Amino acid sequence: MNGSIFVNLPFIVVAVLLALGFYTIGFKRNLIKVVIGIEILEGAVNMFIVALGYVKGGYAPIYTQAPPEAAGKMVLPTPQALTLTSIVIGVAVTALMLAFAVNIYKHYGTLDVTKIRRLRG
Amino acid sequence: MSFTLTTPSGFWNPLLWLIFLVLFGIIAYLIYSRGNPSYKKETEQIRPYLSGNPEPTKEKIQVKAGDIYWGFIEALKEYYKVLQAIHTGDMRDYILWYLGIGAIITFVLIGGV
Amino acid sequence: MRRALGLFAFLSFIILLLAVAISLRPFGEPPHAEMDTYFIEHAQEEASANNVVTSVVFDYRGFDTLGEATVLFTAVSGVLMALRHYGGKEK
Amino acid sequence: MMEHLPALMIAIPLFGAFTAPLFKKHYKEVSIWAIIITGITVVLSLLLAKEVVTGGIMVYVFGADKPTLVLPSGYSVPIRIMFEVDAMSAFMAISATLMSFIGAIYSYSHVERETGLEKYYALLMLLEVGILGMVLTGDLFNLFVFLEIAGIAGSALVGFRNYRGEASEAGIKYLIVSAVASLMVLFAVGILYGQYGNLNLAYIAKNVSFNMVDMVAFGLLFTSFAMKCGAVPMHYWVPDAYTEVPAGINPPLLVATYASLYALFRVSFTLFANVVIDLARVGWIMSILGVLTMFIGVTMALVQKDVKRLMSYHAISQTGYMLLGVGVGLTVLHDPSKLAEFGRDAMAGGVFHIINHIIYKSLLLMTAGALFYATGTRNLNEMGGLARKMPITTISFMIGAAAISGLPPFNGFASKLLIYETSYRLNPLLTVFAMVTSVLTLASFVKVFASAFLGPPLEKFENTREVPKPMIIAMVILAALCILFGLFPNLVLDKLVYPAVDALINSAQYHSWGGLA
Amino acid sequence: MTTTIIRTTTKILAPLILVFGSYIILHGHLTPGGGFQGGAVFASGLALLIVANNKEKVKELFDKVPLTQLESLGALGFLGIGALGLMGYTFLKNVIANSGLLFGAPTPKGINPGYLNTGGTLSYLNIFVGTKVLAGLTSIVLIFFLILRREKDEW
Repeated sequence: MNGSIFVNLPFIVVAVLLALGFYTIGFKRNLIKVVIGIEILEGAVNMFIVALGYVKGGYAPIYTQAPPEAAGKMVLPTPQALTLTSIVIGVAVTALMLAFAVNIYKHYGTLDVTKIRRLRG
Repeated sequence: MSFTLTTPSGFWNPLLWLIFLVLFGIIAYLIYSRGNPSYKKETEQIRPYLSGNPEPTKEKIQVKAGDIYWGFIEALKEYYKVLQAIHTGDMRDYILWYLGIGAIITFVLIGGV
Repeated sequence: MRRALGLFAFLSFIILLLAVAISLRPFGEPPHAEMDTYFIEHAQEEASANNVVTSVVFDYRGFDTLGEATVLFTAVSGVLMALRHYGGKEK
Repeated sequence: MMEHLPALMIAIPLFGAFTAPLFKKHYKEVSIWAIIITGITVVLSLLLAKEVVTGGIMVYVFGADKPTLVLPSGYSVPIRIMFEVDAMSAFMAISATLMSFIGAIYSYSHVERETGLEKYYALLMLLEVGILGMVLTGDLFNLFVFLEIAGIAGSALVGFRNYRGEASEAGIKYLIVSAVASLMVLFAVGILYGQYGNLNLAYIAKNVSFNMVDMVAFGLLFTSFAMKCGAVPMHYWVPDAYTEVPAGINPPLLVATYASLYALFRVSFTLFANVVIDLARVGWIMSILGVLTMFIGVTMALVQKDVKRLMSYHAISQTGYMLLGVGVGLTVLHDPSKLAEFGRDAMAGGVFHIINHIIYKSLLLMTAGALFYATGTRNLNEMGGLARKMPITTISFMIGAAAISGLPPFNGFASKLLIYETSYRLNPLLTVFAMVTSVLTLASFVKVFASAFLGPPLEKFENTREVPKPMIIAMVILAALCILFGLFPNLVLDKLVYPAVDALINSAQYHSWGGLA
Repeated sequence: MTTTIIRTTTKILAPLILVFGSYIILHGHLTPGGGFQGGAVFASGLALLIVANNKEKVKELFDKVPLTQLESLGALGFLGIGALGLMGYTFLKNVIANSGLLFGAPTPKGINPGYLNTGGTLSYLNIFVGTKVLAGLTSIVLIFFLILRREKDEW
């Protein structure tokens, strides 16, 4: 594993992105920023899965008018399919969270998460 | 099908339990029926005697839910102070607890490598 | 206090993630690709599609896609329900 | 047609959910539609359980030529998504469908004054789909997808009463928690995919090894599912969500929580079962989490004034019993003599407690919903003297309270007895905590009973009447189940619980699907 | 926020975007893309139409479009195509591939220019999912748009 940090650079980037996302969720006060934090997590995980599917020097796994050398040297298709699924799920989650944020703003008059805590104890 | 549930150090049979319940119910009733039958409804006898003071209204004498177990909660005041401090209701704390516990559990798990 | 404890939890979790990222298999060299090789080789005859990703999405893992469509349906229902009118039903 | 049962279990409620929005404003019709669809799924799940208990593990491969064709010819890895239904899955499926059915009946009256009901019922059925998918699936990514369906549908339903700010608050809290948990599940699934190039649960379980990367994946999965099932100290979303959700959704939401518990068991027992080194450590983590959960949950419940919030803290505390029971079993999983002596019974107690708790806690939350329906308040300080006004609700509440406190002959007693006796063999301290928890549970329900039902009739509740028939029917069914399961625990234990426990213990059987050794 | 720039751009771009979305949906089994992506592109075209008009116009425009029914139709279609496989095979089996029906022509092995009449159930699923996604995303955008334009007393 010589120089593995540079070999695994995409994975490191994923870890850093996850860290950014968790930091945003954990230490920002604005509800919209919390939602953005979850989006960053989403992106990080999606990137991780896509990165898993990469094969060195691979081509897109599509046969339509592919260059002749592509056959037998395609990247893994499953991670791309998984990412597609998880992107759509991310969109769904975000839409619902924003809808709740609209409702919360209407009732509480604020988006400060330290004030949105009528339910506690 | 047997109704007996065998547990590691004993057994539990609901039918047996029911028989005993009925049995003890009968015994209890027998004892009860030997009591003093001078109780009469709809008389002065049933009114509580509060040293001659008038009886307060029913609404006032009901113990409110918040006051039940007051002594217990008062005795465990320090414990509850900590618990209340943990239950902030701040949604970011939910995630931070997750991170902390996740780190602890994972460290314990890979501790054996 | 909250911030310090939170940062501690956060940092210990992130250290784990970084450790995983470093000790994961090297990027670009998947060690086991039997499932994906099967997809690439058989997609054209079994699913009759040139696009292997689509064949995975809709055929081999079509059930996930049904779930995914359901998620979107759920979210749309949820958004429409959360933002519906409640004409004067304030309690 | 029998071999298609696992697919129909998903397809029929999905069909119901997809058609529900077409009913538009016909609220009566859509609620009847939901009752019909959930009723059909109850029948299907009973058939499925019969099939599985008599015929062994059932496999259903989506998109293959035959439902049991796991491996393509000449290949040694599974490539398609498959459902793998063993007794444990069937057990959870019965709970899920039964509770959705009860919830649909109860909702018929409980939410009839609200708007947007066609989406409400669609989401109810989608929640059911999410739970069923989670418990039936044999594929890790599929598990994530259904986890998200259950999470999104659940949180949307938590925010159903959008004229209350608290409902939206609880909704977004639940959604954030479930989004983060499922994303971390996806991350862990990604790690496992990167290591083994497959997503099939059984295939990965056969290949998984004891290295750091796998253990981090295990830790992530474990913590995420523990958070989703409300283990202390990650339980904060539970009281928020359970309090604000309409009472008709409480039963399926409870099952959704325990579907995560199921996933936790599945991950610990099946996915990482071959990592023999120190599985006892996982068992101890689970037991300690369980003890913490039950104790902190019950002490928090004791000081609550909101009746549903009090019951939600009890839901947390009862989850502790399940974690403790199954954790004790996991501790001795690789020690056959101890396993036969008390491990298996401990797990039976834990698993039996799942369905018991689902039944009586749904009953209790429904009586709380009935109180809210009749009086318009959930604050215990404002209630009183309702026993005369609502006799059936009162009796149902008494049965539920007796069951949750473990009084014989109700159903909570049998499972708690098993857990006490077996955890005593492992460590007496665990039993002490469990018993103290039980006492405090009884105490706090005496409090609810005294302040809501007993006492002189209050003037402001002069016009309060018993709740409508559908709500009563739902409560009476559950109360009857409480008594039935309490009087004949063997009926359930022999037919459902012990097969489920054996399915969890014999992970080798789960791993050897489709003829692959 | 409807300026002349937005309106003019919309006039030119919206039809193009809609056509492009349909193309992506229909060629999902040949080129990059598919039902979800194409539906999203289509929905973004509709979103452009939404933001370029004022509230009354949008209401008038979308009152006639049965978005909910379209979404249910897409989802039910997916389920129906899946249920086709129950006849003899399993749920979601690709029964139409290589059968000679519409979209049922066999695909030549190896690299080829791509033929539209292939794909089996994939093409049908793409179309249904595309319908569903465009209806779903458009109704999300629409409800947010209407919420933001809602008057205070309308809540």
